[in-house]
Amino acid sequence: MQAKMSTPALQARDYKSGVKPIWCPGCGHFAVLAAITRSLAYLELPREEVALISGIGCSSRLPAYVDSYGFHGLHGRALPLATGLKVARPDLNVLVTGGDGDGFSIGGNHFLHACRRNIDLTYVVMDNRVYGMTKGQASPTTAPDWAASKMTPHGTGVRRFQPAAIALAAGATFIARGYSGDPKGMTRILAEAIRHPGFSFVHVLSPCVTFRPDQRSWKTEVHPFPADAGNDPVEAARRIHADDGMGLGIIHAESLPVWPARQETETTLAAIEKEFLV
Amino acid sequence: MQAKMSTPALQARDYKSGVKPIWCPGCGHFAVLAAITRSLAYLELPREEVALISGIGCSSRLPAYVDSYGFHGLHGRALPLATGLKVARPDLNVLVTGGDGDGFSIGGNHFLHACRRNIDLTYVVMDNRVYGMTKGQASPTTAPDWAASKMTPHGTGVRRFQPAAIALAAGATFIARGYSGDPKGMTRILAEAIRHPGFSFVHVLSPCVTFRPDQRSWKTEVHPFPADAGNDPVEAARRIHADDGMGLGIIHAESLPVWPARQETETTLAAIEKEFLV
Amino acid sequence: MNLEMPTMETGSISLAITGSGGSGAVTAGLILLEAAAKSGLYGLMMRSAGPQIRGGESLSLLRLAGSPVACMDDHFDLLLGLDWHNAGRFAQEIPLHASSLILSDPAIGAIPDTFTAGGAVVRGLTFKDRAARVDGGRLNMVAVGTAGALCGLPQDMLALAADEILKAKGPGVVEAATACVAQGYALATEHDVPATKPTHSTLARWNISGNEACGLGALRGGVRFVAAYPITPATDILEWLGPRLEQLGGLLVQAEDELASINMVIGASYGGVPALTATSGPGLSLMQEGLGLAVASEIPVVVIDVTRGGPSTGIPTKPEQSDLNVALYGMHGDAPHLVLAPLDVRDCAFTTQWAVRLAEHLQTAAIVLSDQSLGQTRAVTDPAKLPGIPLQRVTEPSPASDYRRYALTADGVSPMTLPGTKGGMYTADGLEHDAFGIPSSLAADHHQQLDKRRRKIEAFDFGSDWAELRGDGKLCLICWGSSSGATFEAGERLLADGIAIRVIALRLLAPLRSDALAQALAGVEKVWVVEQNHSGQLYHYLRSYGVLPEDAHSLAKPGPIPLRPGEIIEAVKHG
Amino acid sequence: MNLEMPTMETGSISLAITGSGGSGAVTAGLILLEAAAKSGLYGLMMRSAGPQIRGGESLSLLRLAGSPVACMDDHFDLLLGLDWHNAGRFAQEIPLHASSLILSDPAIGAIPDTFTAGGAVVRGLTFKDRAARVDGGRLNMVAVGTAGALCGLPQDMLALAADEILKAKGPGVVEAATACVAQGYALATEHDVPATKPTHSTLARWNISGNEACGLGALRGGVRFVAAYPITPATDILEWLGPRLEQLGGLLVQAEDELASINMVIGASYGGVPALTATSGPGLSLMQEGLGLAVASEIPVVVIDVTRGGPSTGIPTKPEQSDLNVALYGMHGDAPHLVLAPLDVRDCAFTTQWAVRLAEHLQTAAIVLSDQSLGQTRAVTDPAKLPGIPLQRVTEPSPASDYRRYALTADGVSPMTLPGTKGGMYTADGLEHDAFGIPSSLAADHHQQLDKRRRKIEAFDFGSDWAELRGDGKLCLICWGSSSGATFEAGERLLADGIAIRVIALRLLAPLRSDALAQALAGVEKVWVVEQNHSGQLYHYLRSYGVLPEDAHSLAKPGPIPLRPGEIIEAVKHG
Ligand SMILES: Cc1ncc(C[n+]2csc(CCOP(=O)(O)OP(=O)(O)O)c2C)c(N)n1
Ligand SMILES: Cc1ncc(C[n+]2csc(CCOP(=O)(O)OP(=O)(O)O)c2C)c(N)n1
Ligand code: SF4
Ligand code: SF4
Ligand SMILES: [Mg+2]
Ligand SMILES: [Mg+2]
Repeated sequence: MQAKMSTPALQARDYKSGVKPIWCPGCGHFAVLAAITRSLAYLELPREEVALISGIGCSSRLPAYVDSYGFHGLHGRALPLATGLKVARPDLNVLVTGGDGDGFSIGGNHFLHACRRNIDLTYVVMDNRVYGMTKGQASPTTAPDWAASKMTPHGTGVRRFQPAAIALAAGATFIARGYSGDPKGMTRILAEAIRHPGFSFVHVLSPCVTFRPDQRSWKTEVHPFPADAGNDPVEAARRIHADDGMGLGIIHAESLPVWPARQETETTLAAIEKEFLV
Repeated sequence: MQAKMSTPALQARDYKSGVKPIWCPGCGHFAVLAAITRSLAYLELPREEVALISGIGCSSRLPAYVDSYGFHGLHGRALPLATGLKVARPDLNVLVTGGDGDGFSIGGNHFLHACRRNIDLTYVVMDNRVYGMTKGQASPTTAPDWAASKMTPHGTGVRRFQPAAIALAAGATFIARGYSGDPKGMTRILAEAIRHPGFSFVHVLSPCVTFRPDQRSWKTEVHPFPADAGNDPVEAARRIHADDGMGLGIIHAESLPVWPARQETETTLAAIEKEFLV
Repeated sequence: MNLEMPTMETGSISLAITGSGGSGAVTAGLILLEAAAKSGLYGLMMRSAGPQIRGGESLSLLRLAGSPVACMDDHFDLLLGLDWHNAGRFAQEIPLHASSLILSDPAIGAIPDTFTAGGAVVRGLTFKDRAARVDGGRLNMVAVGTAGALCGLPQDMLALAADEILKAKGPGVVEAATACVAQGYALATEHDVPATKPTHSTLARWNISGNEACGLGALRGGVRFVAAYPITPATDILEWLGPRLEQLGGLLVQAEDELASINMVIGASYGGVPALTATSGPGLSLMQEGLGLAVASEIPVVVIDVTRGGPSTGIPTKPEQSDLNVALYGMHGDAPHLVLAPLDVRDCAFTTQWAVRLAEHLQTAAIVLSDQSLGQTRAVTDPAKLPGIPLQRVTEPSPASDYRRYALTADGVSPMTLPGTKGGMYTADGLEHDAFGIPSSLAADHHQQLDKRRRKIEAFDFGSDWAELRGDGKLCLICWGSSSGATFEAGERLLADGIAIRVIALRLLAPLRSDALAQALAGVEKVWVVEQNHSGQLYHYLRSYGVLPEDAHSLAKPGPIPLRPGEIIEAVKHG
Repeated sequence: MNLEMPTMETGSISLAITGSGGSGAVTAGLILLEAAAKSGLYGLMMRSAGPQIRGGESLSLLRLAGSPVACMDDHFDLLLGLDWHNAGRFAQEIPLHASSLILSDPAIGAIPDTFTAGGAVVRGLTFKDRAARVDGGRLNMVAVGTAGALCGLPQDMLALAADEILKAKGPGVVEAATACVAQGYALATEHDVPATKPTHSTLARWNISGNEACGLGALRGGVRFVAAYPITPATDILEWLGPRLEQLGGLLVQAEDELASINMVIGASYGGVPALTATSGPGLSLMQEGLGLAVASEIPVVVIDVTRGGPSTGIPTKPEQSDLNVALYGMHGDAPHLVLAPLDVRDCAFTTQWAVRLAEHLQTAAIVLSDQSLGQTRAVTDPAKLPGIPLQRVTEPSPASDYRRYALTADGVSPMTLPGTKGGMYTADGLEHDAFGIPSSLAADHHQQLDKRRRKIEAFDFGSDWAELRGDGKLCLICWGSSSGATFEAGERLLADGIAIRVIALRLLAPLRSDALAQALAGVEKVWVVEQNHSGQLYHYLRSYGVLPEDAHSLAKPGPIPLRPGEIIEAVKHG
């Protein structure tokens, strides 16, 4: 995908649809929406050549708020849907948006395999460490002792899911972390992610003001990801495993062949039918 | 779980059931079956207190060949089934066996979440880098250029799934690799894995003689895993990411609380019913 | 001003309370319901909300009566507007009649035309002003006082209820609320409040939601393991069960997805612990493969499906009875199993408990079809009844040396060993197998196991709980699950109108008790099959068994609004 | 020795070839079938194997005839034993009659009693010795020569076929095979071979399996994207399509699981590329949620279900027609969609192609119910026909400014924009929505979209391909999919017996063409519904629509062995 670098014809607001978000006032997802439209405007991507694909969750409602093509699919299945679309229509810019529950709980398997495939998608996960839409249960990224949900009255007791570490182990070629309290940084990361040829994973810390008011403290906890992103996965692994999960920036970027490799057209349907003639 | 260390009452052969394996002569899974029965005998586990749970695949047929309780469940769903069993019956020794397709393709999400949970299960994956049972398609661990399956006539073009790296990133507390050509090493690893309190993942290189005759070369490719297993996940991450996937031995072992923590019984059904009385 | 209200003696009172985020429409409803309960009444409360997660408009719908009620009435007698932002969105959910009363404070803005168009009587009351007289006073609590007075609820019961519902918020809040209730009460007595008082039942009653009742039924049935994944509108069951299971020595596991939930449940049940999961349509779809495994490997499991509007993601917060087909036929292959549906909020406890017991005894999967209109409705009701038969799992504690896990028994139930049982080792399997459980593709084994799995279910004596039967007219209404409340009430009204009518409410949907149903239908000439879906799923299902008379009609109306008795009467009289 | 064999003129010849791993029973069958094809005949070949992945016993079943055949016969005329290890396991699959001929070399061991018990004639022939006369000679090729001669196949056609099937193994193998065939042919001519020669058809014919035919139908229908996960017995479709899709500029993606497959297919189709997946029961169960999304968001997708024995993992290598229920009713909510079933091997191409075209035009999900007995059977057949109507997706290339993706059109089909189309941007959704696609929980939107999604399917003119109709008797056999071959043949034999009979083979199962079916049933007094499952799924489905006469019976027999014409005749005559 090539971004045209002339004077922007469309402003970020032109990428907003008329649909009013259902989000709670103050929800972190608003900032993600804004950063996405800003990065699309910055890259001058024609709206009709952009497709936003999502699953189910507060975060997954995002595509309807962008004036582009979109698909609000099934809980956890945004990545395969986007994969099918991108294979069928390599000319489109396909972004995938969703939440931590959608992407790391029910959708965990597709996350692994999308990272491996290195298809040219940009995957933005708005991580609020909770299931917002179903009113406040623990997600895979929730701390083990968070006991505010009656479904897990003493906390899950389960180690947190480490998105960046998993993405790296699974083979993702671009990994970054943004924070909805840092809209500029997030816009920059998103533009880089969209430009990256191959699979790019953008982990966004996006607080849920309703079920995780404690996440207000994030603004004091985030910090730049230690040292510049290298392209050495071994070193990246060491750094990611040592990080506290709050490091912002581009964590890892390497250049590898984009999937799928195209094969040449070689035959016709008529020729195929002949195989069966006796 | 406590292994009794007195004179063995049962021999390995006593743990074999009368059911004849459907496996091809020479299949690596035979050696895994033997190593499992040997480790059970070594640990002197009463047969009726052992349960082997599996999914679907050649490898997943294993439980029926062991004279213990067993469940040959659904493709990819052995880990959740075993999780339910172990939570309900903590007194049992629950082993999970399966293949690379079962565990890393369709079952990938459960693998992630079982590693995170650190429930006291032993998970043995017989990796032959192919779908044996469905006659030879690529699995997640197959090399991207393996073109012997017509489903992927030019190879998958997808990076190999790295079981140990994923397990570590997901939080597994015990990770080891065995090889069916090294039955002694495998038996030792299995005994350690069963003893390990919490989730233990044993990745076994188990060749498919029918669809991957090339795997004969494995015997020259395996080597001890570099350096002793530490319990530092950051260092483990570096070493695993640097390994070629053929290193045998215990790769990582750390001691963390086993899930689930038990809560005390506090009430009666009658007391609960009273909540509703007006 | 003359406030004419129906009374509990003559029937029931229906009221709707609407307001936008934070206006307290739900709290007001909960307090009124609890006050009615404490006053010895029965009642129901449903809630509805806009699309926002928080801060959107919301609606409480109440019906209070001197005897049990199981559905909303056709119209609302009273509409309380706490404010009117976006209230118009609820217009379809709040049908009014010409003598309905709308109470509102003119100070909070104009009442949308859609409510007044039908001629409802509007009364302006100074709620806002009254609330301002109380330190920390809130308009919704004043309205509670007025509405309570109009419904004939004693003021002290309103105060007691307010205390109970608000006590978690601290004594200051309770105090302010009580003072506001008094203000509201006074406001009502300044007008002509009907003198009638409700008849007070002195029987023990419950204030319970359908989802809570499902949870209770599960515990009563012996469930001590639950694995589940949150989904609207089933999550409340899980949130209710989570802490309580732990207190009873069990556990609720929040699984990574529904595929995991159902398989965890199978694993726990294989280990001998009665196990259950709860979900809604999308989750039920994902569980079909697991359910088929439970059927084939003969492991008891129970799934509660709190149905929402379908298909696909559909309308997550609204009811529909459109998952009957998938519950009956969603598994691949021939997979006989149980499908049950609670008939009302209270029956959620009985039906779930019965389902657990049946699944345990019959070693199969049971699907309980609740829906949003039962699950998230709160009822003041008599306590739920208990199933008669103390069924339990048929185990084999001391297996003989030729023990066969899948033995071909006369009743089709093969005694099972639990792990830990010496000499009873076997491998459960979803592959077709012989009596020992060893995989087999022989026709004889397949046919014998298919026959057995059908026989154990078909031949079982389910007793009389398969349905509730009322009346003996030649005209018959057949309904199931949540459509039963409105159907029974339609039947009663038709009877009162002199139309001899029969109502059959099906609780056990699979296996269909065709013989018993045929008997219950003896003498019937015309049938209406009443249900809340688009394609007439029960209607077609019953026809597929040939149990309906020629003159059988489908009254199928999809969600999102539950059926009302009047619609049924309309169809029967003119359809 | 007098070898009496039926001839192609009088009907067909059926032969079974059995042997253990490596004995070449399958290769022998493939060569005989291809030789028959080259001789201008028609035929079928099924295969069966033991539980081992490799090296177990295997069985080829052939039926050769002068005109098209679509099922196996009741008995086998000829049984060739290449060896007898474990052959007894196949006894049920190889019914013999008293004049069946068993050919075997006494040198390879005794014939199991189970084959000889019925009185079949046993002839010992020196296959082994003859094979030894050839350098690199193999017993199976000698047997091919003898069997070919007995069936009246010219020796040069056998040689040609052997060359074609074995050429990949190198010229040495072909040479040895040809020499062995000559030996076997000579062995037969030493005995009294029937002089009759088959009638040679000069029409173009295909040698094709049902799975290949499904693949071809998909390509003909325009499918250029496939995402799938391997599963027996559907994998062959995928393995056939994989390389060919690439050659046509499309792609097959091997997905991580079936949840991914169906969603990938939806994504590709949303992008405008006709897309399909193939699976079997367990995978179909997992795809239900995705199918529901396709229905609700109105994205065309096609799923081929090559059914195997159920429920659960069941009997993966054997056929059954037990996925009709899940195909019809497996989605939660009211989700109208298409279900089709090919009637024979050849029809797999037509039906799949038609399904793709219908799904594309109607913007919905189509499920094609093939099964193992079609998919893995190889047929020599006339080329498949092509659907008459050139349907295609109704798109909107230049949307107006008020473009509504889910517009309420008269025929229910809403023109769709494809990504890339300026001004046509919309968000597809599985949430209920209004005409613009914006989520809505209003009753009006829900009812309108439900109506529309039903209308576009129910009101569509499917033409005459919904079924194949034969005869006009008062006695009627209704069948569907793979049971049609045996049912048609039973019908022909009954007719030959003077019983006026009618056969209706349903290709389109949903929407049920009730009116057309009622018309096709006009004058019928008695019906048998024939299908290969345990619970009579079609029978109940037809009854649910009230289209069957009073005197309607179910002839439902589960797998693993396909129905034979004689069983159907038996039931009709004495049932
Ligand atoms: C198959 C299925 N299971 C469960 C649900 C219910 N559900 C809807 S959104 C959601 C979780 C959303 O959490 P997340 O992805 O973190 O998004 P957030 O709301 O926090 O932004 C769940 C469990 C569903 N829609 N479908
Ligand atoms: C839901 C589902 N999808 C697909 C299959 C078909 N299937 C059976 S085994 C298998 C792959 C087995 O591969 P692996 O786990 O690596 O085991 P192996 O046979 O190589 O030991 C597949 C795809 C199935 N049984 N169920
Ligand atoms: S519930 Fe949380 S995630 Fe959802 S909209 Fe509200 S603040 Fe955002
Ligand atoms: S196919 Fe491969 S994995 Fe399966 S039994 Fe044979 S050798 Fe083993
Ligand atoms: Mg979240
Ligand atoms: Mg494998």
